[in-house]
Amino acid sequence: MELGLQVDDSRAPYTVLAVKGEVDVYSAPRLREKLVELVSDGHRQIVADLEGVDFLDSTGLGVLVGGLKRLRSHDGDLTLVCTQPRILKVFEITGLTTVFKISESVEEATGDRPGNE
Amino acid sequence: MELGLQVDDSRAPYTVLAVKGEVDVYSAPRLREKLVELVSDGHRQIVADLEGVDFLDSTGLGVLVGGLKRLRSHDGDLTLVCTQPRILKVFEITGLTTVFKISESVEEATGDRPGNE
Amino acid sequence: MTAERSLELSVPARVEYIAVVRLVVASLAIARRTLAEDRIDDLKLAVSEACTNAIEANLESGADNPVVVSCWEAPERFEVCVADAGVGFDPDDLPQHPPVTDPDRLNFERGLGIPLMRSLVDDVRFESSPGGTAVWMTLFGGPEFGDETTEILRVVISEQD
Amino acid sequence: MTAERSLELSVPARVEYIAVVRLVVASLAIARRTLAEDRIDDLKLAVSEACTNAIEANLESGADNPVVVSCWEAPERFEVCVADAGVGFDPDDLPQHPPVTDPDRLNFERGLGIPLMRSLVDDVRFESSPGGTAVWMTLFGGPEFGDETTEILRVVISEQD
Ligand SMILES: Nc1ncnc2c1ncn2[C@@H]1O[C@H](COP(=O)(O)OP(=O)(O)O)[C@@H](O)[C@H]1O
Ligand SMILES: Nc1ncnc2c1ncn2[C@@H]1O[C@H](COP(=O)(O)OP(=O)(O)O)[C@@H](O)[C@H]1O
Repeated sequence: MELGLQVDDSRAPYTVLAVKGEVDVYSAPRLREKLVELVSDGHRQIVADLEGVDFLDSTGLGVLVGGLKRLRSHDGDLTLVCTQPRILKVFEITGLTTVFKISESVEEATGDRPGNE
Repeated sequence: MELGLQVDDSRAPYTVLAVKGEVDVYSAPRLREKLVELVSDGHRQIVADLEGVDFLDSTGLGVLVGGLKRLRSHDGDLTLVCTQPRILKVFEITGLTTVFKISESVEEATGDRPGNE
Repeated sequence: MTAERSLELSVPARVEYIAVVRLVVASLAIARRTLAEDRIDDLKLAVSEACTNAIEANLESGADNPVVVSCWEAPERFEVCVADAGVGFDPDDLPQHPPVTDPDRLNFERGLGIPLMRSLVDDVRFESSPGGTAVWMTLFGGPEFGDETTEILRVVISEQD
Repeated sequence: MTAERSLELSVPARVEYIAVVRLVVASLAIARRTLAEDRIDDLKLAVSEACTNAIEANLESGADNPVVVSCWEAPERFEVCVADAGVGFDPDDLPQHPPVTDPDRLNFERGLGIPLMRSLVDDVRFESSPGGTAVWMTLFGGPEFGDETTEILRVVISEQD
């Protein structure tokens, strides 16, 4: 099962990264690379859409935390889109719901908030 | 995964048995019991609809051959409905396509042929 | 090329475990990607037949031994071995069935497993002794070869045997 | 009640095999039927975390040992054991994270695995020595018990420990 990573930059200043599949220690490196690449390419407001994620483990969480850190150090931000209870649960248990902005839809994540670029 | 076995006797003189799921050495005994039960209850023209079958092994084939034998000895018959290549293949390899009547739909199996009761 | 064991699954000799074995073998074969979907169906069925026989052999032997399924990978092939600790048998001395056109054919509800295995996978090998049986099944078609090459390779390799 | 081993899966210490382990454990747990779907998700994640650590431990040890996952069933519980041959560790002496409200929290991308395991399954036990680690994880809720009974039983059983 390959990890699906689809970039949509039609919602400037936001860049939406739709993640599909299972994020574990096998696939997480590809997510990390993609986030690093987006930041190097100048993307600063990234929305990671996790609605297509079937499974997310601590390695995946670590990559998202790493992405958030990287973006904040460039005055950017990483917002997550997630409504699936089993994925939300992983953020809740680890206390990361207080670290990330978590939206209910890509529209909410990109529309309600003015970009800061 | 439980084997699904649905009986439809609204198409007299035919009795349609829709089989769903995996037919292997674990589940085949339930198919055998159902066929035996139908024959004891007087059903003579049985149509086994295999369109919902995901997997069929030699134990399943054996049960169908047993059912056919039982029905023939009561002047009845067992027709199969099957269009899935992977299931048809199993009948072809074993030469059983020449033993069973295999129809493309329940309608074909029950409509085109007069019942003989 | 020597194949490397990729995975070993040991299950009790009980029929309810065959579905898990199919799942494991299929998911490993799917991960190789170059095996076409219908080849994976072939492998699933062949492995299921071998497990049915292995479970039966272990049950008949009376001892509560597990059935051991191992998968072996080499660049050009995928192998599955199903091993039991039953009493063994001679695969070259199985009862012959009457031809399918014979009305007596209906008296044979069994004995379809090994013929199916033989025609579904590219190669089947039985190693059987009074201490148990191992059935080796091979599918050709690895990550490095396309369909045509696979066919060629298959011929070359089987000629070397 | 003593649990009986239902299945043993041995995989190379390589990350691409974790998905197969999840599949096997989940399909076995689903077959029990009385475990709710979200409990199966919990188990999958906990097992995945344990396998990630086991693979890492085996790789660090340098020897090419497999990771061995076994499932154990008793009427009232389902257990999974993930074993490696790494150098072992002390689960009671892990580094503490700053609280999530601390800005420094962002410097910790790791160390979430064991806390997750502990909160996802009903019981986690580590048996670790310099020769390797076995992580035992238990979910209560067997074929003979409904939800309320399970809860009661869980309390009773953990008090017996
Ligand atoms: N692993 C095995 N151990 C012992 N005997 C076996 C084994 N596999 C097959 N056999 C023997 O070969 C026969 C034919 O097997 P098969 O073609 O699969 O049909 P079936 O299992 O339906 O009889 C079996 O009935 C059994 O006697
Ligand atoms: N099976 C194991 N063998 C050896 N050390 C382990 C094992 N499991 C966990 N550890 C140690 O415990 C630490 C914390 O593990 P964990 O909470 O899963 O987080 P992470 O694996 O992300 O570091 C690991 O970094 C490792 O040092």
